[in-house]
This record gives sequence, C-alpha cells and structure tokens, in this order.
Amino acid sequence: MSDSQLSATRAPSAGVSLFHYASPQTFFPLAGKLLWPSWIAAVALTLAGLYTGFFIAPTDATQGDSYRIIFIHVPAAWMSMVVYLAMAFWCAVGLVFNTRLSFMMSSALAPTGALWAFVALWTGALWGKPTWGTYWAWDARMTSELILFFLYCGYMALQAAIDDPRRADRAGALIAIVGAVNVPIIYFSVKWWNTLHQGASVSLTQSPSMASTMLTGMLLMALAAWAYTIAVALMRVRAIMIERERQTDWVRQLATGETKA
Amino acid sequence: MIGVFLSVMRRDLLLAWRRRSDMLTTLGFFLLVTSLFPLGVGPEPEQLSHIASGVMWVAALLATLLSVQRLFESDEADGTLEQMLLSVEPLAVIVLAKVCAYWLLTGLPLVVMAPLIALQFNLTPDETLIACATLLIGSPTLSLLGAVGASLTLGLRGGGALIALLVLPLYAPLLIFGAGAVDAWRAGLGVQSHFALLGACLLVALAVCPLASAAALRIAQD
Amino acid sequence: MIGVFLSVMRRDLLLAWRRRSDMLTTLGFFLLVTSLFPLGVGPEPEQLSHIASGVMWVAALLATLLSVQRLFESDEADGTLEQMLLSVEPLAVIVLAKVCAYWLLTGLPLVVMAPLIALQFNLTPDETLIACATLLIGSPTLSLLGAVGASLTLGLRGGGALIALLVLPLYAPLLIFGAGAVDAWRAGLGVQSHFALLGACLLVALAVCPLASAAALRIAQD
Amino acid sequence: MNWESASDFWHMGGYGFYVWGSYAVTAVLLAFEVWAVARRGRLARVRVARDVAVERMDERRREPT
Amino acid sequence: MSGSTASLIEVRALSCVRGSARLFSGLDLILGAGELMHVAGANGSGKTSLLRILCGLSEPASGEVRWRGAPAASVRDDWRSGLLYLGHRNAVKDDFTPLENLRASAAIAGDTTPGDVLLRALVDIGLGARLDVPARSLSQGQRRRVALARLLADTRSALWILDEPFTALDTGAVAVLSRAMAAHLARGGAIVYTTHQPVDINAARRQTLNLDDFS
Amino acid sequence: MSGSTASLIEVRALSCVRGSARLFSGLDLILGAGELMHVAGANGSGKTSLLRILCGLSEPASGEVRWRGAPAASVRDDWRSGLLYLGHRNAVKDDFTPLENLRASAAIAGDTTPGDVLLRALVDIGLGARLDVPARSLSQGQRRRVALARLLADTRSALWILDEPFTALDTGAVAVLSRAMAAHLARGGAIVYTTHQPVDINAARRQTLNLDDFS
Ligand code: HEM
Ligand SMILES: Nc1ncnc2c1ncn2[C@@H]1O[C@H](COP(=O)(O)OP(=O)(O)OP(=O)(O)O)[C@@H](O)[C@H]1O
Ligand SMILES: Nc1ncnc2c1ncn2[C@@H]1O[C@H](COP(=O)(O)OP(=O)(O)OP(=O)(O)O)[C@@H](O)[C@H]1O
Ligand SMILES: [Mg+2]
Ligand SMILES: [Mg+2]
Repeated sequence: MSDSQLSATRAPSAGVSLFHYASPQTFFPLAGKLLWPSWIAAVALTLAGLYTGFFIAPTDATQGDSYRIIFIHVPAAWMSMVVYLAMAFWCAVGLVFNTRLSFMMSSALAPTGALWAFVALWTGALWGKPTWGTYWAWDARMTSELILFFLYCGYMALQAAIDDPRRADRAGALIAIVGAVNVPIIYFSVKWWNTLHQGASVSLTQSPSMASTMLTGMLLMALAAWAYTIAVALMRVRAIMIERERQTDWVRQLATGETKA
Repeated sequence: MIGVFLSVMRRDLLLAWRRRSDMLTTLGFFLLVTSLFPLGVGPEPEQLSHIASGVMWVAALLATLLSVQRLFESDEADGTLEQMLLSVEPLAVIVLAKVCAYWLLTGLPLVVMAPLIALQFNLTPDETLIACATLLIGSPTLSLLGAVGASLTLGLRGGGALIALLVLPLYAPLLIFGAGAVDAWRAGLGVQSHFALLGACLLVALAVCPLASAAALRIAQD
Repeated sequence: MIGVFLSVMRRDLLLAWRRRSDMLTTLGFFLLVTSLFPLGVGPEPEQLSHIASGVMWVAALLATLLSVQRLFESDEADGTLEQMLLSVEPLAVIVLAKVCAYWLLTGLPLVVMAPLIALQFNLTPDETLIACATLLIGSPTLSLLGAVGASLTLGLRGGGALIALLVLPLYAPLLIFGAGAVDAWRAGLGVQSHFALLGACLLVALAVCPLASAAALRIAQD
Repeated sequence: MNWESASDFWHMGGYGFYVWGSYAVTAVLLAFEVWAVARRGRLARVRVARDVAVERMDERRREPT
Repeated sequence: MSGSTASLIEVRALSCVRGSARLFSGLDLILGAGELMHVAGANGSGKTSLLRILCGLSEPASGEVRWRGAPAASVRDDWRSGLLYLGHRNAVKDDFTPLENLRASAAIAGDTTPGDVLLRALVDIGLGARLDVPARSLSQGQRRRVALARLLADTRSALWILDEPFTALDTGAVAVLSRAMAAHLARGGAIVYTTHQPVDINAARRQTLNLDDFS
Repeated sequence: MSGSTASLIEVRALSCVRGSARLFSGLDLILGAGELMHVAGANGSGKTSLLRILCGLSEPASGEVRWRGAPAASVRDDWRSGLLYLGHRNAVKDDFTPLENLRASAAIAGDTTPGDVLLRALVDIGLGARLDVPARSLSQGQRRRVALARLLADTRSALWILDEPFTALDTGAVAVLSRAMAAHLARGGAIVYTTHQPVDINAARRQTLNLDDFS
C-alpha cells in the first residue's frame, strides 16, 4: 500500500527545498558558534554579580539582608517580560513571512521564559514574607506576573496538544500575539489596584550610596540572565531544528557525523 | 456581507431555538453558581454585598468558558466548518455572526438576570445598575475572546480545560475593571474610567478577535 | 469482572496519557479559578482566609462540571459506547472503571494542588490539612454524581449547562459539609461529623451511581 | 567585606531561609533546564542516526533482490 | 459453536416503529449455523434498525427475538457473548494506534484474544505499514479497516452482525473481508449483513431479506 | 461558465506530505470544461488529501494549483466561488429538517438559490416523504442525500469536487446522482470525484487518475 513512504521522505525535491530549508541549515552552525561565548559570559557575569551582591553591597538599613533576593528577583522579572515580547515578536515574524526558523525560535524561548516567570514569582514570594509579612498578595505586579506565567503555560500546552508541527506553530503564534496585546493592559491596571509592590521598591532607592553598588550587582545579574537565556535558547533551538528537520539531508549528515557543526 | 452575516446569525439562533432548554440552562447555571457562593462563603450580609460584583463577574466568565468551547465544535464534527472555509464570503464575518448569535444566547440573558442576583447579594439600586452595565459592555468581549480560544483548541482533546488556560489570562483585565467598577463607586471614586476601559477592550476585541479566530480556524483545518 | 475493570481503566488512563496536557490543564484550571476569586473579591487577607475552603470547593466542583460532560461523549460519538452496551461484562463495572480513571485524572490532582491554594489564601497548616482531607473524600463523590449527569444528558446539545442544572443540586450538601469543615474547626467545633457525612455520601454514591449511570446509558442508546 | 564568618554568611542576618531558598531553587531549576535541554539535543541526534541506520539496513537488504 | 442445524437466531412477527412511521412489520427470519443473510432495502427501509434489534441495542415495537431457541431477553448473557456487531460507526479512538484500538475493543467486549492474533489481523487487513500511526491520521478506509480487523481476530462469536461493512474500502480490502466472512461461515458461524454494493461472498447457504417487501 | 476549452483547474508538480509520509509527488493534472475526472487509488493513497488541496482547504508540500490559468492563491475569491466541495462528512445539522439544512448550506456558501429550487432538489433526490423530519432521525443514506441535494440545486459552480459521493446510497439514489453529474458535465461544468464503487457516469470526456502511480 504505502511502503514507499520511507524512501520518499529521503529525497526532498531539490528546487523548492533549498530555499525552504535555507535558514535553519545556515543558522544551525551559526548558533553553534555563539553557544560557547554565551555560556562563558553567563558564568562570568553570574560570578561577578554574586560577588558584588553578597560581598560588596552593604546590608540594607530597613530590610536587612533579605533585600539580597533582589539580585535574582528583578533580573528574573525583567527577563520573563522581555522573553515574552521576543517570543511574540518571532511569532509575528513567522506568521508574516512564513519562516519556519522564527517559529522554532519562539518555541525555544517559551520554556525559559516560563522558568523566569516562575523564578520571579518564587523569589518574590520568599521576599514578601519578611518584608510584607505575607507570601502572596493580590497586587497588580504580582498578579500580572502570575498571568504572564499562565500565558507561557497556555502557549506551551497548546503547542503540546497539537501533533502537526506546522499547525502547532501557527496556533501557538496566534495566542502568543493576542497575549502580548494583553500584557500592557495588565500593566496599566496598576493604577486601579492596590499598589503594595510599587511602594516597597521606591523605598529601596532612598540612600544613593547603597543604591550604586546594589545597582551594579543587579545589572550584572541581569546581564548574566540575558546571556544564560541566549545560551539555553540557542541550545534548545538547535535541538528543535534536528527534531523538526530530521528528514532533510543536512540533519541526517549531521547526526551520522558526516559533517561537523 | 450583511446578507451572510444575518443569515448565519439566523441559522445559529434557529439551531439554538430547536434546543430551547439550552438557554434556560445557561441562566440556571448562572443563578446556581451565584447562589452557591453564599453557601460556600457564609451568609453575613455585609460581606456578601462586598463580594457581589466579583462573584457575578466570575460567574459570567465561567458560564462563558463552560459553553464557548462548543461554539465551533458541532460545525467541525459534521463538516459544516469546511463549507464555511470555502465560502465566498469572508470567514471573519461568518465568525462574527456566530459570536453575535452566541452572545445573544448566553451573554444577554446573564445581563438580564443580573438584577436578580444583585438582589440576592443586597446591592443598592445604583450599584445594581453599575454592575449590569459593566456586564453589558464586558460580556461581548468575553464571548469574542472565548471564540478565539475555541477556534485555537478546536478538535483538540481536553479542549475544555485548555481553553480555560488560554483564555482566562486574557479575561483577567476585564474582570479587574468590571468587578472594580462597583467597588470604585462605593469608595466614592468615578467609574467613567472603568467604563472607558471596558469599552476600549470591546472595540479592540471586535476588531481583532474575528480575524484571529478566522485565522485559527484555517490553521485548525489544514 | 476485575479483568475488565482494570483493562477499561488502563485504556482510559492511556487515552489521557496520549494527551498529557489534559492533566496539566485541569490543574491550571483549578489554579486559575482560585486565583480569580481574590481578583474579583479584593485582596484583604482576613477575608480571603475566611472564604478559602468555600472557594476551593466551588472550584473543584466547577472543574468537575466542566470536564465530566466529556466522560462518555467521545465513546458515544465514535460508537464505542454501543460496544460497551454489548459487552459480556456488566455495564456498571465498565462505568465504574471509567469513573475511577476520570477521578485519578481530575480529582486526585486537585487534592494534590490544594495545599498550594491554601497557601495563597493564608490558611494555617491545620486548616490546610482539613481542607485537603475533605476534598480527598468528597471529590470521588463529585465524579460519581457527575457521571450520572453525564449519562443522562448524553447526546443532548448544551449538555454542559444541562448537566450543571441536574447535578448541582446534588452537589449542594457535599459543598456544605466539605466547605463547612474548615469553618467548624476554626470555630473550635469537632469535624468528625463532617467527615462521617462525606464518607457516607461517598459510600452511597459508590453503590448507586454506577448502576444509575449504566441504566441511563442504555436508555440513551435505544 | 560584609561577613564576619561563614556561619554569619549563611545566617544572612536572620533571613537565611528566604535568601537561600530563593537562590537554591533558582539554581536547581536552571541546572535542571540545562540538563534537560542538553538531553533533548542528544536524543534528537541519536534518533536521527538510528533512523538513518535502519534505512541503510533496509536498502542493503533490498539490493540483492 | 454448536454446529447443529438448530437455529442460532430467530425472529417472529417483528415490527419496528420509528417516530410515527412503521418501518416494517410481520417480519420472520431464522438463521442457522453456516448461513449468510443479506438484508437489502432502499435507504431508510429499516436495515440498521433491524440489525440493532437483532443484537439487543433497541427494542422492537412488537414481536419476539429468540437466541438458540430461547427468548433472547432470558438468555441475555449468552446472547451477548455470541454476537459481534459492527455498526456504521467504527468505535476507533483517534488517539490510539490500530493495535491499541483492537486491544481496547477486546477489553471492552470482555474477550481475551492474545496480542499476536490481533497484530496478525491488522497485518492481514493491510495495515502493516500503519501500525505506529494514531488512528487520527488514518484515511477513511484505513479507519474502517481497523474496525474490521476485529472480525479477522474473532474466534468466539457465533453470529456476526455487520452494518455496511464494505463502505470506504478499496477492492483489495473488500476481497480480504469477504474471504474472512466466507471462512467464518465455513467454521459454522452465521452472518447478517447489509450493503448497497454488489459483493460476492462464498457461502454454502444464503438468504436475502428485502425489507422493501415488509413495509 | 466560460465554456471555452481553456483549463478550469490545473495542477503542476504537486506533492503532498502527511506526517512523515510522502503520499504522492510530481502530480500534474489539467481539467477543462465538461471533463470528468475519477481519482482512483487504494485506501490511504491520498485521494482525500488531493481533493482538499484542489479546493484550498490544505496546502500542498510543493507544487502549484492554478485556477482558470492564474495561480489559485491570487484569485482566491473567484476560485472559491467556482467550486462546490462535498467531503466525507455531510455538513448536515441533526436539528434541522432537510430543507432547513439546504438553506443553511446555501447561506454559508454565500449563494442565494431560491427556496423552491432547493425543495425541488430534495424531492428529486427522494426525500419528498421526509421533509418534516429532523435530520437526526434520518438513516445514513438519507443524510447523505440531504448533502447531495446541494448538487441538484447548484447552477453556479463550475467545478464539483466530490469525495466518495456514492457511499451509503442505494441504487436508486446512485442513479439520480449520476444523472445529475452527467447534466452538470453537459452544461459545461467539470467534476473531480473519488469512489471505490464502479459507477457508470455519462461523460463526453473523462480521465482517470490513479494515485497509486504517483506514490
Ligand atoms: C510574588 C511576588 C512578586 C512578584 C510576582 C514580583 C514581580 C515583579 C516584577 C514583574 C518586577 C518587574 C517590574 C518592573 O521592572 O517594572 C519586579 C521588580 C521589582 N520587585 Fe518584585 N515581585 C514580587 C515581590 C516583591 C517583593 C516582596 C519585593 C520587595 C519587598 C519586590 C521588589 C521588587 C523591586 C525592588 C523591583 C525592581 C523594579 C522596580 O523598582 O520597579 N518584589 N517584581
Ligand atoms: N424519530 C423518527 N421519526 C420519524 N422517522 C424516523 C425517526 N427515526 C427514524 N426514522 C426513520 O426510520 C428510518 C431509519 O431506518 P434505518 O436507519 O434503519 O435505515 P436503513 O435501512 O439502515 O437505511 P440506510 O440504507 O440509509 O442506512 C428512516 O426512514 C428514518 O427516516
Ligand atoms: N499525521 C500523519 N502521519 C502519518 N501519516 C499520515 C498522517 N496524516 C495522514 N497520513 C496518511 O496519509 C494518508 C491519508 O490519505 P487520504 O485520507 O487522502 O487517503 P484516501 O486516498 O482518501 O483514502 P481512503 O480511500 O481510505 O479515503 C493515509 O495513508 C494516512 O495514513
Ligand atoms: Mg443503515
Ligand atoms: Mg478518502
């Protein structure tokens, strides 16, 4: 009946496929080259940031040492938002230009973004207990971060629920973009809501001398988070490329060790 | 375009009329959920009136979630959806017509029932009016967003729960503005901004959701 | 009989495993609903802890309502249900196996998640324990009653809302005992009577519901 | 230098549980993610290599006939 | 299987009413071991309704069904265990592969055919190259084949009741199925089936029941 | 309808991939006015997939579809208004009577056939006695007839794409349908259809495309 399927998949017709697969095929080695620099930067910046944060920055006058959570909390919160925007951006690019690589990028970013959102929630909760006396309050920032986490989960769950990768990509892209419209709306809802979170963050910047070392530490950690995100996303996108393009010649050569990358 | 809009809407309404009990049951669901709250929360009157608008909104939202997944389901199962994709008319218009019919059947009755529930929860007439008005402006947005979720999860098993995961985060701002309006009024603040925001959400949803939903349907059928 | 029970249960679990996201999304739904309440109701901690167990129960109930209607739906649509009716084994056993699998997939995760929600609502460890225990004993009853509703409304459009109407009144006593247990504890009263009643409900449901559901399925197929 | 001793460092001015709870969970999650991603990449390659090998075996078997 | 010439299933003065319409009345039939019965009739003449009555899924308006000589309702367990019914709908789960589907059907029916017999049946019906694919991605005819594979694996049932088994099948699959039906008859089983396609089945004894004659 | 001999639909170097399997590749076809094309092939050879590509419901893996000489994607509206597709599934609502079903289909397709033409079509296809019954209570073949009545009422479409139109139909209905197909061809329309049953259709020009040759 259809025993020809095995042999048929091996030889994609040359003319179209060359254009079609061009981007993943050329991007794969490029991603490989960027990988090690990103890892090195991530590790170096983390070490520098942790050193600054724990050994140079002094104890806070009002919060004591509990404020040192800031060195992961804020970078994680920032990254969770930046990654979402990047994801939505890649999805939009994919929908408009119909490039498979951009969909792969966005599915590679989603788990890391969700991870950052979770870390922001977790560290925020652990920070809230000593400062506000509660692990959780329904403040706009926290709520919006929680919603962001759910948006990530929704995107990943939807993609996991669809078997056909092409369909999964495009369906996921739609929800990611619709969600991105939602993020600023949530953000501006701060005005109409209890502003517990905002007040606390302002009090931290009262003493300028402390803020400078603290700020350095925070920025170093933020850069480390960037580097880490880039490194992991590149690694994941390479894995996704192999999974998705497994019937193409370049992946087959790669996997059997006939080319180096 | 107007023609197809009207006739698709008429078709969906007729289909629902054939199953009149549906409309009753949506109302029943809304009433029951809101009546369950006093049961679960306890009967203190001040506390009840305090949470009333929140409960009404949550109930409206759940009533939508519970039913919106069926919006395209039967059309998909029996092949009508294929015919819609092949129609000469823009798919977004057909989707909009279906959403309108859906809202007339599920959203509007909730708005009409709302005063009854407000009574159960001891709201003043002013507060009742505000609560109903927020529902009137907000529930079409719920339906529109729900339609996007429904078309994204079409044909996927576990659609019910997946739709909730996809759509509830999008509902959150509506819930905040909608339920917040009564509180703001009670606190003596203006409610214009709440209504302005709900209205803006509705307009954006009206422009974006039918297109997004149509795109999702095409993807689902590929 | 044990053989068919186990293999039908294995079949349903495998089917759910093929769509792992289902399990996650039920959890997500539970979390979202419980997170929505504070949004609608407002963020004061004392008030939150007061309504916590009520909200958890209402959410468990809605999560059940939302998904139980699908219990027999796909089996009906693809003709498997006919085969079940024609089986040599008693239909009630097959139904019980399906309900058990369903509870493992939707009820148990809710019980496991409950402590997290209790945390969100500022419950003390004792109260958390009691709330989880009531859910553990109560949620199988929810599933069993839901199955009866699902088989009664099988093949009717708008089953979702209709099921709610049929089953919610039956759920009310469970909700009262279940959500009441934490309040009773807080008021310094004993909670044994609450647990005894929940346990009794479970036993009765276990004896009656599979038979009732099987009878309803035979009627639905005629 | 902020810290008198190692135990002082771990004590973190009384906030040890919160601070280290945050850092430890973050570290574990990141480490797990790196491990999972590496594993995913490795498995993807192994799977393709296996497919190719199976196919070549098939071809060899088919050639004589 | 009894192998005797006594009747397997027997129907007397059966009539069937759907809505306000009487589909057929005064219908008698007797089917013994090794017999093939083709139920013919125009669309809507009541073929599906008759088949569902024969296997106890619906109740006749009047008349009696007897199983191996006894009133069918009184020997319900024996009746059920002696039949295999395949309806319009396939009872195939989208998320299962063909083999898992067959296993699930066997489990539900309460029979314990070993896995390799089931596998054998799938290969025989031409799904050998599609064993790892979930049924969702199968074509119309391939799904029908999954359902029909149950017949190839069946050794327990005395009576097969098949509602349009040949729909969506290509000629190769039709040939496989009609051979399987002939083999069942040769083993002493009996078959009641409907079809609108002319298909040749090798049977020693055959009857045709045209429902248009009873309306 | 143009009535010219220029091609209505044309396909070049088409290939189709489902999951990881390539169903067919290098497929070319040209269909002009008045032509009948029977797409043959074993179960799972890709007939349904091809038909869905021809009407734009799915995208081909590679290759091009042209409508009246222009790339189909660029004349999408004209393409859609020139087609009538009937799939495996009937697009019949259980709660509607046959006439309401036909009206709804027309509304969705965006065409405005008057009610009496639709009624006429239903009577012609043999549902005259079943006009007031909701489709839920129709038999398998009667439901299929409701869907097929669209063909009898159609005067607008140039190309009919029919996926196994004859399933579940009795011989009478098959004859009615094949007459309608012949009439459509005589009017200058074209038809692409699949079937596993041998059915004789009166056509001046006919082609058979066997997908088993392209796999
Ligand atoms: C679960 C609880 C929490 C969540 C979800 C959360 C979330 C966030 C988010 C999303 C941001 C980035 C927003 C921006 O840059 O504008 C942020 C920043 C920040 N958070 Fe939190 N947070 C939580 C708890 C806390 C606590 C308890 C504190 C301290 C008492 C805190 C202090 C800060 C500070 C200082 C910033 C820096 C940015 C700014 O000043 O706006 N957060 N948090
Ligand atoms: N509730 C009802 N009201 C009126 N008529 C009904 C009702 N239910 C079924 N019918 C009629 O009963 C008949 C159903 O017959 P059945 O499904 O057994 O037909 P069939 O011989 O299998 O036809 P086909 O060859 O199309 O499968 C149809 O004519 C249908 O219109
Ligand atoms: N996701 C998938 N993975 C693997 N194979 C698939 C997938 N989707 C479809 N297929 C295969 O593609 C083919 C579908 O073909 P199609 O439905 O077009 O067949 P057909 O010629 O219409 O057959 P029939 O005569 O049975 O209707 C089948 O062989 C099916 O197994
Ligand atoms: Mg029939
Ligand atoms: Mg087909």
